[in-house]
Amino acid sequence: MRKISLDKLNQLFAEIASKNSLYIPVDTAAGAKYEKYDGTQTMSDALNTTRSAKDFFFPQTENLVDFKVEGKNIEIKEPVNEYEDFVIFGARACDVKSFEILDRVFLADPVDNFYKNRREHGVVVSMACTKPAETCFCGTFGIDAAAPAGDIVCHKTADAVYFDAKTDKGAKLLESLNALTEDTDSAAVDAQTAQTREVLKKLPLAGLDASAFGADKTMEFFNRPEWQTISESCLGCGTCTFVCPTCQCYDIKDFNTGNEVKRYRCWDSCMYSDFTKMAHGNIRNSQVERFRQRFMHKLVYYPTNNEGIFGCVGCGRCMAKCPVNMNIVKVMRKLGGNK
Amino acid sequence: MQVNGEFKPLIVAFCCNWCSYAGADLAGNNRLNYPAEVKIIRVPCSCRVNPMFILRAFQRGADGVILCGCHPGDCHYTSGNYYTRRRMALLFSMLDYLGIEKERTRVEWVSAAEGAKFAATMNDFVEKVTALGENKRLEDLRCKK
Amino acid sequence: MQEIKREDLIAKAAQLLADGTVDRVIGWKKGEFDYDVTPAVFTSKEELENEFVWNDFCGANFSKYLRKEAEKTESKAAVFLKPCDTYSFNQLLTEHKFDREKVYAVGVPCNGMLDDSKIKAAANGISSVSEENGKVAVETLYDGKITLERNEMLAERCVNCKSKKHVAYDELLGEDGEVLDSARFDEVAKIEAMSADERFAFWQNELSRCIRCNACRNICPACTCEKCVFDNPDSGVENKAIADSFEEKMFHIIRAFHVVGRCTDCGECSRVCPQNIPLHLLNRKFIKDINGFYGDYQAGAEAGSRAPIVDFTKEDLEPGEAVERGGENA
Amino acid sequence: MQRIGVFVCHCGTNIAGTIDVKAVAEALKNEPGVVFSTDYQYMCSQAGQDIIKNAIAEHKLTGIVVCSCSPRMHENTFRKTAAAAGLNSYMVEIANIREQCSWVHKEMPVGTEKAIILGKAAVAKVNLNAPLTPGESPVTKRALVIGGGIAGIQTALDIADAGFPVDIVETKPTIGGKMAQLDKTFPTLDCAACILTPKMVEVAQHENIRIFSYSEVSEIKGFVGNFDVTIKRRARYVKEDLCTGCGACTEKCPQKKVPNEFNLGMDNRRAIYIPFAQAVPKVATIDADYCTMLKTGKCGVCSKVCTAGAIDYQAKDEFVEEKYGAIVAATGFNPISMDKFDEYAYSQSKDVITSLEFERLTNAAGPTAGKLLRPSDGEHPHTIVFVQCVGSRCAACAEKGKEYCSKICCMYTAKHAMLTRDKYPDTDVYVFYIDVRTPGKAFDEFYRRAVEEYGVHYIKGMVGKVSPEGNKLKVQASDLIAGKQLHIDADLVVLAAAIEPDKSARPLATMLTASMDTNDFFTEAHPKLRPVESPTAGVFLSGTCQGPKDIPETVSQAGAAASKVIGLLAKDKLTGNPCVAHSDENMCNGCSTCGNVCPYGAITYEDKEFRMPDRTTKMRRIAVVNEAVCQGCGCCTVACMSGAMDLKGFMNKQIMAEVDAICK
Repeated sequence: MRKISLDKLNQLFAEIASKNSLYIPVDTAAGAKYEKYDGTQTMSDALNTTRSAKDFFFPQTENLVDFKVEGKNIEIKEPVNEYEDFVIFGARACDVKSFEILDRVFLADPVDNFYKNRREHGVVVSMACTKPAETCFCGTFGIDAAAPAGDIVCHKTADAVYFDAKTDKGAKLLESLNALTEDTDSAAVDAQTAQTREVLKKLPLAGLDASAFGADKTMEFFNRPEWQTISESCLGCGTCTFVCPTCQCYDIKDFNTGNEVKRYRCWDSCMYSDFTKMAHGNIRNSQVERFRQRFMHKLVYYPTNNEGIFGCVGCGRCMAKCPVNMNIVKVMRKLGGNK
Repeated sequence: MQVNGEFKPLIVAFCCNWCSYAGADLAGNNRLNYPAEVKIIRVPCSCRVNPMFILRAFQRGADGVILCGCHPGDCHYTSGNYYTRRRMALLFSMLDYLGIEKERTRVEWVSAAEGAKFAATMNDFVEKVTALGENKRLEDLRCKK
Repeated sequence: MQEIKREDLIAKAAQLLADGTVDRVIGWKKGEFDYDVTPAVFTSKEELENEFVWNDFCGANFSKYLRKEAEKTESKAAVFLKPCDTYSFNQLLTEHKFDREKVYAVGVPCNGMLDDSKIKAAANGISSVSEENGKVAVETLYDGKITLERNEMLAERCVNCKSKKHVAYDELLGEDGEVLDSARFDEVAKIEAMSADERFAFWQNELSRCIRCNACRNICPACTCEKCVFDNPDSGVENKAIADSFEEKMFHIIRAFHVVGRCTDCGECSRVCPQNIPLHLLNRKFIKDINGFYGDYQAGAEAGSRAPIVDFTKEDLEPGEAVERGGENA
Repeated sequence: MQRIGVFVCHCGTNIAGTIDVKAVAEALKNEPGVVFSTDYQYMCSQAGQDIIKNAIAEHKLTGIVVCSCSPRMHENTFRKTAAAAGLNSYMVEIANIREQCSWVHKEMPVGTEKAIILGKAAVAKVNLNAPLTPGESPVTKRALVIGGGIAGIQTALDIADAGFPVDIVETKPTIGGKMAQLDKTFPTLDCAACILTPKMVEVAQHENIRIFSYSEVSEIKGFVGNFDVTIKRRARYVKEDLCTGCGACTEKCPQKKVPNEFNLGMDNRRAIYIPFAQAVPKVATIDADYCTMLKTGKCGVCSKVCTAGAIDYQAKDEFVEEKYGAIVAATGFNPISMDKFDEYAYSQSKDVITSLEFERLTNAAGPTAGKLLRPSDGEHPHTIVFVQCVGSRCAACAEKGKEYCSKICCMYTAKHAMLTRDKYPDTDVYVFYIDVRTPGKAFDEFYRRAVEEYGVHYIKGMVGKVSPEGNKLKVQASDLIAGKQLHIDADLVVLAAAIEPDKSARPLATMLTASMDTNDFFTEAHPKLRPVESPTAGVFLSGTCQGPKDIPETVSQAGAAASKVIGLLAKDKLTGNPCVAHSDENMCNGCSTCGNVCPYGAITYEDKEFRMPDRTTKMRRIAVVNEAVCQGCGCCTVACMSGAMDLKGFMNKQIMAEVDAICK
């Protein structure tokens, strides 16, 4: 385990940024967000960024291929796929877990090369939480906010940041910073972890239990009458899906610039009425079906296809951002017998 | 657009069929020159012009958009240009509010008898837009050549 | 703190259900936290007593639910309307968006609603929010109890409340208020006073955060299209995500333009924006311009009124003059 | 995918002189959809048109682009060419490379480059064109004229003479209107009745004309060629078909104290009455407000004296429904009320009268049998003051009067002054005016005669105050030219009251969806080029309902309106302009914004049941465009937020494709 005193943290950032693109969470008037480190910013202490960290590997829009139309010929232009190495600093346990959930979709056969490429070029430096919010419920899905995963795991105390490399990629990066960091034992980290775990137990959503849901429960939940009432308030916007770190649906569209056609993909939302629209029309014609889809996917379908792992990481963004405060916790309470 | 190192603006002019398009024809009949950068699109009435068309033109690379219609009171459809006037007053004011250069958009009333006014208007508009340079604030980078 | 008590609203709703005036009531339902309130439909007194909530966080505008409920059955639904909600209510009537006969509107006075994001910015780990001597008392997980000034926690639209007067209702609980002389255009004037470069930079910064989640559109009482142009592949402007910074401007200009003369300035767009984009400043610019160019007009103040964008006078100012005036038309 | 042919015209050297036409044809070959591209010296010539026709057949073209002169020049020519070759005429687009290119740009490379771009835009548009067929609707060959004054009479006579049936609806018991109340007419001073009543008789006797007097229009539905109108025939309690107009009842009626509106209340009539001797129809009418029988059930004198048995106290309002192909509004005018002009003491003295009252006072059939006598004491007035512009040109006092000039007052006042001086040379006549406006044939000469031959005192200046004192009217006025105040002791003051549209015009305009200006005058379709048509197709304007007019002008406008109606009724079918608005009912949300901006009232709304994707049904309000009424301006397409409303021939997609092609 390595440590660096807080006052030298910016030196460390500068060092990383000199070799890779470094992204750190920065406070803005509109909440914390990841920004490319340019030597001027200081790291945010906010619990989490407004948008999730999935953008690094699965950006909202991404060009796939261009077609150049010249007279009556069409030339196909493959996109350039060389991404620079980059480092994400300060991802929380929930967001780090979301990468694993996305990996299971994008890296499974057929592999999504765009995602894979970004994933291989990115180093995730996670940050343990110390002050989780009332909307946090990562524990429900077995995530330990005090001990996140990641290539390097950090703990920030009052005066220092502690680093623990968990992967080869992480070890390599950490080693390159040895000149700035010093070796240390884990006493301070252990103390903080223990303290955080006490806090986690007292969170209002600490008792939220997902065990009623999980793999192979489709028939148990699909036709439950409660979907009708809880979906009533849903406006059908895409806020929950777009702030969600694990939502992975996208649409592929063509944009004709007049000179060429750009084929790109962009996030889509199962809450939208034209989601998965096909020649015959839509699959899910009412908002109740669309609403059910989203939560069934997180709580039942995803676990069914992924050894019981839930498709939610309990980051609480949807709770904070839903225009009408309808969210997965309310769904779990209503359908899963949670009180 | 840069032509031989010189900036040549791209201007889209929407002209109503009854007055301004005829005014542009009259400019032609009288051989009154104006820059070839001006490309005219014929619409039945200035009120047919949707703000979306104007934004579309900027997106696709126009540097200026001008709307020409019958003089107020002379609309072939009696009141179309009155609506145009309100719509464009509000739209242009909004574009200005967003920091888009106000010289890039214009509404001008040109009658079928005003060939000279049409040419003069276009000359002036092209000059103003040329002075502004390329449209950077409402451009779509994907549409750049 | 609201003048009218939760119990009064429940009693009114229960009475309307009991006497058969309505068979359901659109109201607010309590959630996980004190600030967590969801619009919901109540059909029984028990439901009301258990789950109905009326507090400083009942900001949501019911327009979308009102339309949905009015279409459902032949029987009437009751709806609680704050003063600002009644403007949306009238505007919907103007556009024939629901059958007035299917709705029983109960006006409720409002003292302004709190903005939970302001409270969250001031307090970490909120376990409860309550009212204490006119102040907002927040119990937190980390810092014990924090007391906040209520005025400072008010939502922006409530700070600049345009009217405490109900412009439509079947029945009013409590006292009606007055149309207020609000300072709601001050922010707009501030932006107008900037240089064009500053304005561009300001909006570029704001709009670049847009994630095109459509929350602003889907909550907007005025957005009532069967198919939005931005969802319609045939419209020529359809887009699902912002693939270029042009599109964020396109989306927001057109969105605001489509509600010109129809936007009641309810402020829901800004409230729901997950990226905190001050969308109301676009709508208010149009409202301010309309007032300045064509005379004061408040959408929704009167059902059936004709919006200035679909009206004209022969002496209207020219677009060139409008732009030259910039912010000086107030 | 279209198969498009491109035809580039040289127009001699008009185009080819500054544009490399071969290069244009060559460049456009590669555009999407283009399968054939050529150039020719004169595309509009027979040989040029043959090239187009042959290419359409040979290359199975589905659309063509002609790069040539302005579409305002030859679009129709090429549309016909296409139609002759079996191609829908609306699959033709013109790229204007002459007026808007070769003639305004001098350098060949510049002109050529622009011509190619304009050609590309036209190709882009044709790619999205769809064949359009103009709609057809039948024409009901009957006209309705609303108002039976001189305007309505003239219009009806002209239409009827052309062989079409016409109905006149008149609210009064007789036709004739204001002109029937006038004494003499300027500038020739022939008597109004002498020239009007023969026309009224002609109307009564015309086999193609029906008169619905004492009636009003209560409902209008439909559109040009196909109006459905409901006419309310008010109960007159006299059977029109039986009444002979003998007048026995009007002499015997015991109720003698009914103010006679025909004489503007200056004398009385009976409760059963015929407005004047030459009334048409000459049928008595019972005034229900005054008839003792109708009010109390006790009297019945008229019934007893009527030998024809025409009296019917049980009569009720009746409704007649009729179909019309065209409607003419001829609702006329009224002098404005003098209530707000108390400075002239109209309400205080009987001797302050309006000009129309003056007409009755000098009319042989009037209350004084044509002798000019003071209403107060029946004495002959020796000093008369005429006040011009009472309520006209009243810009500063819009609350009280009208901003416009009433146009007729200068002339009729000159007439009144002249006639007075002619008949009663011992009378001093003063006319106070702002300006004397006498444009018109022989008008200024007429006014000059009043001043020069008849010695009328014309004084530039306004009357400030009239105060009744004893049997005199003290008139306080300013003489602007002499720059002094005048005090005149007058015996009679005559006010030239402004005229305003009849109050029935506003509700009628609403029924007709015809537009009005702020003064409630009907708006014409075009102020210069279509002055007798309303913007609403099939609705025409006759007389003062469109704006102040004198009799000659009214009659000529009435004739013009009639000729427009005849032109319409002469057609068996109306062929519309196919470039009309169309609302996609699946996208329309019925918000009614489009209807607000439609200048023609072409948009109506209806509830329609829709099948929803989730197998439910839903009633939804949607807009429906009447293609026979829509003129294709496209205003509604922009008002429509959802884009449900689009304009055929100028669709959103087509215009955007042109934009794209130009900006490429």
